[in-house]
Amino acid sequence: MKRLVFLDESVRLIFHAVLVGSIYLLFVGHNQPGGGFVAGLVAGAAMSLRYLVGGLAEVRRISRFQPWTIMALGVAISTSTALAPLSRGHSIMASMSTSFDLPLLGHIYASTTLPFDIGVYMVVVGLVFMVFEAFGEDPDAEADEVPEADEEGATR
Amino acid sequence: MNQLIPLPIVLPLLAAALASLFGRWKVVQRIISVAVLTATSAISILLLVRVDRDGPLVMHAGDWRAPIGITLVVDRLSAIMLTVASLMLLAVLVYAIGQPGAERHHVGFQPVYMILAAGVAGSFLTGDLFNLFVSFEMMLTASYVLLTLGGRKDQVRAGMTYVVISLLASTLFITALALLYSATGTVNMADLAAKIGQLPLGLRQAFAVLLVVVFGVKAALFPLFSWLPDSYPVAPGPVTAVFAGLLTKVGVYALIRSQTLLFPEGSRPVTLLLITAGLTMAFGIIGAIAQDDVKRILSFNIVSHIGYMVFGLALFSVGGLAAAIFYAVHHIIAMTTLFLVDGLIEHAGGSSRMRELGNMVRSAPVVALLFLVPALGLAGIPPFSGFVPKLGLIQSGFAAVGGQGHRALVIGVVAVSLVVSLLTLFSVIKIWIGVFWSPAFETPSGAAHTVGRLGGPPLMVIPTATLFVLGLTVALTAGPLYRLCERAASDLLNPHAYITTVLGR
Amino acid sequence: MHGAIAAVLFPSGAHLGRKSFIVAAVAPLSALIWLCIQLPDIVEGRVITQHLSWVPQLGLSVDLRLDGFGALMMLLITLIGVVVCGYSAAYFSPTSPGLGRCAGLLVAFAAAMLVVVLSDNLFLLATAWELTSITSYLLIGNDHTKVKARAAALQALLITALGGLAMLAGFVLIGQAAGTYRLSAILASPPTGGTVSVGLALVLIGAFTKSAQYPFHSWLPGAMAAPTPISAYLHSATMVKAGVYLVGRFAPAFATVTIWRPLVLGVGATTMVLGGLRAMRQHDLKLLLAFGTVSQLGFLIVLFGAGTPEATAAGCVMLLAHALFKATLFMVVGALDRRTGTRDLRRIPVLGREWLGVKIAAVAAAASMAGVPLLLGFIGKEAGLDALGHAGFGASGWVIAAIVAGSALTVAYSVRFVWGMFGGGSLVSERNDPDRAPRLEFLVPVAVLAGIGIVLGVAPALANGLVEVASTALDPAAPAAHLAIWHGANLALALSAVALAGGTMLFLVRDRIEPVLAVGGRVPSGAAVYTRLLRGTNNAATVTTSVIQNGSLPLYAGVTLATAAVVPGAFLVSRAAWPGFPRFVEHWAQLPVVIAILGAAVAAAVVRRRFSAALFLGTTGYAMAGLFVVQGAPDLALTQVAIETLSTVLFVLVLRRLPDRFERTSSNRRRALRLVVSGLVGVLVFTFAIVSRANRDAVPVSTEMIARSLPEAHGRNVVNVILVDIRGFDTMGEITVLTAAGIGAVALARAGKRRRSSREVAS
Amino acid sequence: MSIVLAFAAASLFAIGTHLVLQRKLSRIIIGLALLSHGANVLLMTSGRGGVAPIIGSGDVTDFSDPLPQALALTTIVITFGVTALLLAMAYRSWLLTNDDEVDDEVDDDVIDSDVLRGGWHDKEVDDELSPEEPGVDA
Repeated sequence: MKRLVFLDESVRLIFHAVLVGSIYLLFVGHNQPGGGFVAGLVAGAAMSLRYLVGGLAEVRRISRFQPWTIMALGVAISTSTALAPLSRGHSIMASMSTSFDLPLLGHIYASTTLPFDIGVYMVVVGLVFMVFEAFGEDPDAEADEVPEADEEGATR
Repeated sequence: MNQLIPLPIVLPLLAAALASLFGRWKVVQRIISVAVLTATSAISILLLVRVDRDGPLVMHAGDWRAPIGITLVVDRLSAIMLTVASLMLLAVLVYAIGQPGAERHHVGFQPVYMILAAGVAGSFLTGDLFNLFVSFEMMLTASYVLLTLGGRKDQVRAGMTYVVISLLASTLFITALALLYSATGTVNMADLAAKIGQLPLGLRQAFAVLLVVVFGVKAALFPLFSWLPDSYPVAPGPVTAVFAGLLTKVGVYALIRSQTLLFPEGSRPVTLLLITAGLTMAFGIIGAIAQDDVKRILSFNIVSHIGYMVFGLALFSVGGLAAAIFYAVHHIIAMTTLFLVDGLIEHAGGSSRMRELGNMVRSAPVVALLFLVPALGLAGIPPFSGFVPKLGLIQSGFAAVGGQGHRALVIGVVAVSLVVSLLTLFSVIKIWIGVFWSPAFETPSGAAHTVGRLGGPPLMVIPTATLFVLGLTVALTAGPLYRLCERAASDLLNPHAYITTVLGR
Repeated sequence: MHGAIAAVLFPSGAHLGRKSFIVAAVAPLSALIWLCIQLPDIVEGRVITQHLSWVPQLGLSVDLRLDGFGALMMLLITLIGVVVCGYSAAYFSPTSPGLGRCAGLLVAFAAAMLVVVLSDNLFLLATAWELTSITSYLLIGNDHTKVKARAAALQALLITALGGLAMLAGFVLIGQAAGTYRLSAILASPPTGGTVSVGLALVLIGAFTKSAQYPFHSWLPGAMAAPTPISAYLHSATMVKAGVYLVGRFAPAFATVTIWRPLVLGVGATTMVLGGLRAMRQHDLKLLLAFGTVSQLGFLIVLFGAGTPEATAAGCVMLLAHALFKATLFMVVGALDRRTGTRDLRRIPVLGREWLGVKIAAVAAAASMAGVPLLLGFIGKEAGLDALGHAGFGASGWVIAAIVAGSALTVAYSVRFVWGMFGGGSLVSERNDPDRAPRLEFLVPVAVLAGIGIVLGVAPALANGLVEVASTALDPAAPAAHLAIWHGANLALALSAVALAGGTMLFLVRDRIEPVLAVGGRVPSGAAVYTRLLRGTNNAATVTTSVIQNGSLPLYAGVTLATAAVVPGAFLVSRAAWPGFPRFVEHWAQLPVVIAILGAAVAAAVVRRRFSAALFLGTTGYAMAGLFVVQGAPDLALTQVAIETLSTVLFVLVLRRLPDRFERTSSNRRRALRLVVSGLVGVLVFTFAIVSRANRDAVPVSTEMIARSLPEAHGRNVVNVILVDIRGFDTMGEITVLTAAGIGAVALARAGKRRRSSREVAS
Repeated sequence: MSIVLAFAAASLFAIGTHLVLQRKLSRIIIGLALLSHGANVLLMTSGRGGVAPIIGSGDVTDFSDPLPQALALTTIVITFGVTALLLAMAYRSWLLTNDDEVDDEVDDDVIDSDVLRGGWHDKEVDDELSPEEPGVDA
């Protein structure tokens, strides 16, 4: 398929913008509409844009990691965050937090809910990746036993 | 001690994450999974001992006290179920590792299996109705995946039935939750128990019935069971064993828990449960008789025997509930063992269809023994494990006849249960004849393996034999176990301790 | 008691070929020796008990109690057990497979049988009872490659298991009425009432099935498919006596219950006559004996069931006699079969001198069976007739008549047996072959049992003590036994004479009265019912299952949804009060949004192109997001939009593979049904929603969540605080659901494509 | 709760049911999605509607009920995951059969006429189930 370079580039531009937006949503989630799910899904929606222009190969170009790695890491982060308080004699999932002052940013409040939400975000992003892995293959390419896309996926 | 409560849920989840991270190293995956399930088994035994001594234990997730947050509660019933479930999961995992098949060919097997384990544990431990939904979904989604691992045509076809019906049940569950929240403003079970009591009687009854239907699909009650015998047999062997042993029992657990905890006496649908129990027994066994395939016969037997547990529940007496709980324990062990034996049969004979098998009492005598005893136990033949709860049910049934109401119905159900246990005997003996005694009529469709003295690879035979011994132990130590079940049952009928521990009043 | 327990351990060690039977014999032998040591005590009336708790809450415990009657039964079980084990070692050919299994099962059976007769707990008795059924099943099917053996085994199992279950239910009823499940306690103070009658009837069904009483007798002849030693042991001497044993135990306590005597005596007498008739027409000696057993069991049931002390005492004698002579005869037939290759009485060759010992034993045993004086069988029968003659209940005349008729038949078939054995019916007069002489191993067991029978017959006083203690154990009023050959000329003696003479007559004129004898085979029996019932069950199961389990997903889904709508709906409509309608709308914006949602939903449902349906579904989703905005749920709206976008893309990805249009496939009836179910579901949801909302008066827990969100969780967005903190546990579960779904989706999409990619799935 | 919302939920349930009872998996999936929308509308109506529950954005007493929202969010996401899985099945089914019709036969091998004889061949049924009664015609 011949790509229109300019379309390609603009989609990537939009993609990155949306990605930044999604990370913003992730971080403000505690106080405004947003949060891990929403942010992850928005990132996923952005990925579907990339898919539309370049198919599975284009989606695979987004990340160096395998989708299941992202997902598994997400689950690992969230569950570890959940487990951590147990070792301190708290209940599972108990949020542990500290607040401190940084010179430039002012008063910072940090709590374990954030890594938990990051885990959620990663899982959702990973899921979207996997969905494209599952359904995204070109029907024509799939007829051949060794499609190029796969080679590419494997080397990445 | 309370710190242990969430571990049976969270540890497998962590293991699932690690297992998929270490997907390239099969050995690491296996070590992690076996270690985690061993740990959860140990934890659940500890919890059982502790809870039996000191009463229910709770943990409020995130330190948000009930009814705000999600509460995890261990009482005797959940500890019993959790213990049995953990042991089964562990045994089947070892078996799966020993068997050439799904576990070896799919890197995804281990993580998904761990998620299943977490879902099962979550269902037993949670004290929150919505969290129960989430746990169900963990368990079910994992089961969808395990069922279709391999992607064969029959698997996909059966998977569709299974997934669609389960999704319908899940939607019904959400509907019930929405309606309950609508009426009470809470989803915490202990809190619901208090608030449902203030609703008008008719609405309470309608809720009780709605929940019977919701959990009835999972537990495979008449007429909601048809999905089960169609879908279970297509899964890879060990997976079917877990499904058969555990998944329906989680439904039964939810039925018992919801009907005893949430609904005060008088609003429980006793008549409906009795009728359902009788019909489930009857139709399940009728289905079993009509089959030619070992797995299908056993699958229908699952359905049939759920009826016994529901009968025990429907009596709402200590005796009835204790028998139901004991029956569940026995049934989990016996069914899992039998499906593992079926795996051995398939391994040795290349098929699970009776006319392609035969004369295995000669070729694999160990397998024959491993089959016969749990099978007789399933049919409630004394002194094997199924007899004790059956006797308990008959006794409680007749005792209930002396009480008020439902006389004819209870007598009818007892009669049905007796006839059904005869037919159960017939159905398992049919397997015995078809697989072990009579010569094969056709050549098996799959490849048969040569088996040694044990009748299969050691890693397959040893877990099976362990469960076999466990079943015998349950029968031998039925006295103390039954007393434990009675204590659990009287907790259920008198949920005051549960509610006050959860709500902290 | 340890003998019983030790016996169980033997199957494990027994894989020594024929020798395994010798090993096996150790178990009953040790029990026998133990019994002999205890016997003096027991004769003095001491009772040995042992108690082991099992499930006390259910009244289930291991209570063993050895009293006089138990000792009599135990003596039979162990004595004949030892003899049969010895005999088996000769009977089986060294090469036949599964000998160890067979020996092990035999010992296991002996143990179970001992527990039956020693049990003082109803449920323990039921347990051992079922175990004898199971071991019997496995032994009948010993030759499992033969379909007839399998069928016979199945029949025996199902019929006796049916009885066992009935008995179990009966035990529960009786025990609950009595307040204890201890047999001795129940018998000491028998409960009364309607429940007890029902319970007794159920228990009797158990006894009748086990003791092969009409109409449940058909399994016993079938059980002859078992090897002959097994038949000798299980199916004549011991297991079939379990029912007799039970009747004997219960009769003294319950004989006065209205249903007891008509049932027991009627069934017993019928069985005795019919069994005798059938025995007359058998050519297979083993079957002849089997029907003879059926007949004799009927007699025993009558004797024990009468419930009078004298009859009980007579029963004890008869029980002993029968076990001795029937086991002997079976072993004789077994020896004949092994050495001559046939047991058809028309084919048995004239036997030579080497057979003399066997012949003597056989004649003695058969004569005992026929009730010839000077033998134990005579004494038993005599005593029985005498007892029934003096019994003070109605209709005893009929019973006596039936017994005399039955006895005459017994005489006739005994004569026929002997006649056949001596080659009387032989069509081929084969030459005697020295190779076919019976070996000593055959002779010894046969001789032992026959010898005991003869000795006791000549000197019945030897058995006095045992019989007396046995009968008084059952019924304290039982008379002191004074077994003697000559009781003086009385009615009983006359009847015995009539029976003997009549029997001989019957034998002589057997060909002429053939049609009369044939009646026995024509009386409708349980066998036909059994077969019809079993096949009927099989067919009914098949038809039912093919209807309700036809694999149709729409059917399953329809049943599920219809149940969900109708059952709770019925409760709701009939029991709950209608609270009245709420406001029409809460917010003006709800109306257009709902119209958009429903419009898109209807469109998604009716369009014929898959692609359009997917797009309309997406529209519904976006409209849902609109609803969420209106309801004040921005997080939800955002999520919904993102998910809907993804889902639509997903749908399109999948749908591009599928044909563009749906074909119309369903019939009008189906569509109507669908509409009905949908309507019901809709109505239920509508009603339920309104009723449940109207009944809320509690403050929702979320009020507190809002209050605590900022101070405790440091978050302003309450929904997000709930998701990641308050109910974070849900969220953790949820992401694992996603993980599983992701793994599954990829595994499915890639399944079976390439090895490499399947490895890739989660690597 | 208003009549309109209750009606919306009920209608979504009815339409969804109608679709679920059909044979094409695509329709079934759409039906399930509509059922899930219906359940979500019910969840929304189970709590109070109002202003977005973000502290500082309005009067606390006007807030919409946040708990059902959180629950609905969880359900939506779970349903999405499971739907993806179901779609994968449809896709797989298409690969294997070139259709997404959910036909009635479960397994060609199992529901054939042999099952109609209870797993035993005709001859076998006769043999296994009917022991000859020995001696009837001897």
